[in-house]
Amino acid sequence: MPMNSPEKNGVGKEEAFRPKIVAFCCNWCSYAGADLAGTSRLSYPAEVKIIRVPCSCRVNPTFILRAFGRGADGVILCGCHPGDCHYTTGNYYTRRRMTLLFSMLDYLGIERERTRVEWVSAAEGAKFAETMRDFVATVTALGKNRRLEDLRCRN
Amino acid sequence: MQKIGVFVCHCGTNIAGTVDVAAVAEALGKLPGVAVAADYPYMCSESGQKMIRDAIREKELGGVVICSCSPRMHEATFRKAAAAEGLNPYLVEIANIREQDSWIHRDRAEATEKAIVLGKAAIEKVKRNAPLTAGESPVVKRALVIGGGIAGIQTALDIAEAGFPVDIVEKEPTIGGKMAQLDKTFPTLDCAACILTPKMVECAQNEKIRIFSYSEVSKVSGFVGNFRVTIRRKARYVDETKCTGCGECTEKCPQKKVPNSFNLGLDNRRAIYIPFAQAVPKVATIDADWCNMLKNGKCGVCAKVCGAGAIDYKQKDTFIEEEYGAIVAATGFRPISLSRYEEYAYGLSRDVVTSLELERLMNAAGPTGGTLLRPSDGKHPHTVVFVQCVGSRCEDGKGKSYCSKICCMYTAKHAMLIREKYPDTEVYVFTIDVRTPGKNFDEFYRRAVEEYGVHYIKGMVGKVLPEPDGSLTVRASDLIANEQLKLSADLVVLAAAVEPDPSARPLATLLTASMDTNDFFTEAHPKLRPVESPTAGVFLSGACQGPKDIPETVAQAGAAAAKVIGLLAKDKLVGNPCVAHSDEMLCNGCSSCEKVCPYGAIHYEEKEFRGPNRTVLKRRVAAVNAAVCQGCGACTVACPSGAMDLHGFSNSQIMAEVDAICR
Amino acid sequence: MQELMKARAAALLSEGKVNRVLGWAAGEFVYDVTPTVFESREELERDFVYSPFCGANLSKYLVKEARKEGKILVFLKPCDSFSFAQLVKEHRIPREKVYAVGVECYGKTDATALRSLGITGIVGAAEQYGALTLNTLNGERRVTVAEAMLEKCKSCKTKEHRLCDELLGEEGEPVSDCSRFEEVEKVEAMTPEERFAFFRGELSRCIRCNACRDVCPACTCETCVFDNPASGIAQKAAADPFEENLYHIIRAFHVAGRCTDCGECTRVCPQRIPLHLLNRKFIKDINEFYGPYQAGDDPETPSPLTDWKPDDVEPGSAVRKGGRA
Amino acid sequence: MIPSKEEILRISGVNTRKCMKCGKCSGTCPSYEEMEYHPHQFVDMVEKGEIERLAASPSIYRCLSCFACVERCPRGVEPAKLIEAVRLAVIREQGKDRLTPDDISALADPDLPQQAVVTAFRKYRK
Repeated sequence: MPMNSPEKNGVGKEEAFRPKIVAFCCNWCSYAGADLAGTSRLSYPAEVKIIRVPCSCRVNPTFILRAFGRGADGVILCGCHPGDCHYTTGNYYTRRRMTLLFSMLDYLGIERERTRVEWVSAAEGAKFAETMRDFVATVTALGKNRRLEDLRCRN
Repeated sequence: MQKIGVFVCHCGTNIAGTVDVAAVAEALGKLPGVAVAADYPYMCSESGQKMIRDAIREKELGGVVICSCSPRMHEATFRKAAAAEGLNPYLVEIANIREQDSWIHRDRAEATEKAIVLGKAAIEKVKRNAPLTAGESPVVKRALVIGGGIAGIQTALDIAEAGFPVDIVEKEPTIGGKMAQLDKTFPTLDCAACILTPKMVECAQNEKIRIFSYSEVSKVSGFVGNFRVTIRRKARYVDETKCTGCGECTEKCPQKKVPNSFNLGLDNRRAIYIPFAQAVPKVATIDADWCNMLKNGKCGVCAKVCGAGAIDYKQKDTFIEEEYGAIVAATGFRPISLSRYEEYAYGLSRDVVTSLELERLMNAAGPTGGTLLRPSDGKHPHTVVFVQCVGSRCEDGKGKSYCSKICCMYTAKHAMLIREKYPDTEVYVFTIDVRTPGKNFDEFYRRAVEEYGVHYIKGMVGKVLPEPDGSLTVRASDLIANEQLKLSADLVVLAAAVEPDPSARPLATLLTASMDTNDFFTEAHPKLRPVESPTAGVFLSGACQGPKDIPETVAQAGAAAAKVIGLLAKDKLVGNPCVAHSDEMLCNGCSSCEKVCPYGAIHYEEKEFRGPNRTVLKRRVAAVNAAVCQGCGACTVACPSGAMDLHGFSNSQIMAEVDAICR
Repeated sequence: MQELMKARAAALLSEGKVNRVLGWAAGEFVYDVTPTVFESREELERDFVYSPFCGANLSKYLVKEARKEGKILVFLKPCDSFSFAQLVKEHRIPREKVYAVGVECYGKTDATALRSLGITGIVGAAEQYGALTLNTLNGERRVTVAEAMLEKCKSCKTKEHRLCDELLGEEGEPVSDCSRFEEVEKVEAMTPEERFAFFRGELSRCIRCNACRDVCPACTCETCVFDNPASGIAQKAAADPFEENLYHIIRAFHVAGRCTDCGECTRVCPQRIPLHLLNRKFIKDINEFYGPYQAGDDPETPSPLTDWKPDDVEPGSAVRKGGRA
Repeated sequence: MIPSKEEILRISGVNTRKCMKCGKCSGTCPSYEEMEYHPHQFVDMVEKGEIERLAASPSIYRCLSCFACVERCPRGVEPAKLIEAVRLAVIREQGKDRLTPDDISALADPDLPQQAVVTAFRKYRK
């Protein structure tokens, strides 16, 4: 079967496509920002599922690749703003690691819009919700992630 | 298989209003390993907690998942409940189905589905949780303050006041620091010595405080609560216990040509000296670079005149080792060297001085006895020009990019004092901006202008030219008048930028405390933890953290003391058990983790391992000090071999969560 | 050169300065050269070679060898010496256990490339002044070294050594016109679809033999994450198609900031996958984002991934800058 | 054609936004009295895009290119390079040479170092 046949990638049933989004949030800023979005009743799509990590620097590129491998359509990583890290320097390392990882994914031809790093402080509930809405919309528009699953598909 | 209990909270209608809690409990109850799944209106209530505790006991649960509000809200509550029933508190996980689900979604089916996924992820995580016990370490109830300026003095006094012993290590022969050199203080104009020296005396008399003057910290090991510090007591060739501070030796010493460092070289002192009259400890010190006896064995006058027999030419550096629970860095600042600012003729003319030198020239105990005289000819200056921002706010590679903060105010003070004492003297101040945020600061500056008639000119001095007649030609711009001014001045005072004392950098290395690019100590959090270093147990006091005036320094010194007291008041430190740990079988010893650790919590050990054929292999492996680690996890990703993992947020736990969400 | 090296090795052995020599040994075929530890003058005399086919980087073997009793002599080509220096920097090799001798190198030969030039049945090879003389069963053939160079030598970055105790032959200079990023730039210039297709074509050939990892001087982990069941990503054979991709990205990421661009991965890949394109992409990104960095260049400069600046580029804008598509 | 602000910034390589308006450049300028617009004003006017006024002012020929302002600027702004850029932009225009060979004999006096003439010639004509 040709890979891009409509039946397979679900074109025509676009409204039925609900992406799976994994959001890694640091405990001190972004997770609290997500909580604030909740407390302020700022809605964002239910497709986003948050995993709490102590610091964005805890996120191993493996986790992101794993998520894609297991069928995630988008992965977003949120941490404190550079300079505001609870652990002083954690997010600076995150920034370098993710810069290189995302650049590599882009290099391999994987849609760069599926990965994102966003700095969200504990006070930015509105930004958190807005970011998630935007990210879900972007990933939804891209459709199902197949590039990371199908790279070795021979036909 | 581990038995897991799942408890779904209604939170009244907060959750149950949007999430079908019964359906969530039912769905999660069917998952492998789940022994019990229930829902309840308020899980955090007494009866809700009892429900959890009963289930733990009756079903012998090995893990608990609570689907409720944010863990930031009630994680501690539920952990405590589990612990009360003998279940390790770290076998409790929270699925946040309120803030991150029911409160943000309106579609009931969607919200219920998400709650189930979040519950699943928490169940998969808790299955991989390990029971964790927070490590405990005793606290040595003694503090070390490094630096004996006003910051160190205040911190030490406050700590001692709370009943804890404190040691002050000061590299100079006396405590007092920069403040001891000042004349008056802004904005009240009371004399620095009058308010500082009582504090110095208090330090000396307080039995909780020991002063190690003329000493330096040479080695630091250990961690918060348990530092082991080696202090080098430099040889001062005078027995501190015998010296009475009578000063007989300092009068009789024949070596009279030693530049007086306390007066910034504006006059001379003897080779044996007491820096100033109110020095603490009031003990003489021999300057080995100048003492004839020490240099070539020809003199010995001081030993002859000393009635107490305190002189000891054979004294050597001694080392003492002491344990401390907390360390305070109070290393202070100094003015930058102006040797690279040739345009201001500093070093070319003796009548171009720094502000700190002016303090000495105006101080009653200074080289001129408090009368303002030109260093070159000892005459009264009739025109004094102040130049602001010399080396501050500079990106020319010669100065500092930051604002030194104190110069605007002390210059206003100097200008005012000169105008008050010598009304016939014209005072010009060249400024870029006048920065006066602080209580009564702007009023003070305005008084200088309005009451004392100091001429403030917006513009910078471009060049100072020493003239053959001894005067100084100052070329400057007056930006408001759009003119270039040429003034003939008798004295030019440069407000040199301040920089951290050079002893701070090696100290930071000893303490594994981080510094910024300007060598100021970094705070644990710039807003919320301004007096703590990221390195646990190390606190910051005064200008070593950034430029500060006296009130600010004293405030910060007190704040640092409060933090130290809070630490020392504890008998034991209970650590955060969610710390990194290294699997030494996997560790390569490559140092990647060590380099990213902001706390210096990782060190390396040579360990013996069993090699093939009964051989013993020595390998370098990382070890984490759980008392110092704060659990950020930076090391876990830096580690290429996966040897480094984080308790409570392990690789397998996070990946299980990822799997549960994605599948 | 070979005789010079042999003599020097024998001398150091007999002086007792070292008790073993890590070098290359002749194999069944002249182009089949194997890294070997020699323990005696006799072994050296019999097997030691330094021929145009000595492309293998010996530095990685030192991790295990340097743990043994006594000091070991190693011969390092310029590119190998960077790997050695990097391993010393990472404390993987105790410097005092190794006597490093730098040897000159003007590019090593790829037997496969010779074959594609129609040169087979090689029984002997000699290199002089950039010319390669090959004795074959069908007579003598001559090519230039450049014509049949190993992939990694085509983009040689320097002929200068690092961290050696002595040098045999002449010390070279950095290659001023090194264009090692050209291939990466070519891929970057493609559209995402083309890039995806390109890498699918390349990486799908991977048979997970692990040769790239096993030869890589940056991959010296005591236990590789791919061999550790606890890591969650361990497996020899791919469980699903994505695994190949995962393996190569993770491998490239793990050596990012530590890879010296020695090119061994590509040299040993039995499927001829240009694996260096991944590592070199990271190197290029690091150079562009964080300033020029060469792993193994000096012992002090922190690796870019264990360092940071407050104004580092943001991941989003970085990709836009690097991707160009 | 008077070049745009961007053009001047590009030619000079100066970032006028770094200026903190301290006036040290003008405080140090030996040619200050000769100038209609002073070094700090140059920076400010370029920043505001008032290139035309600058180009028309004789001030651009009064600058000695002594680079004292460049040397002393605490922020590394380099005002002299801006002046140089504007002057260049002007004399590059057709027929706008400031100095022609015919002018020289009138200027030359025995005390004037020959180097000054050569320098002026290089600075003031295309």
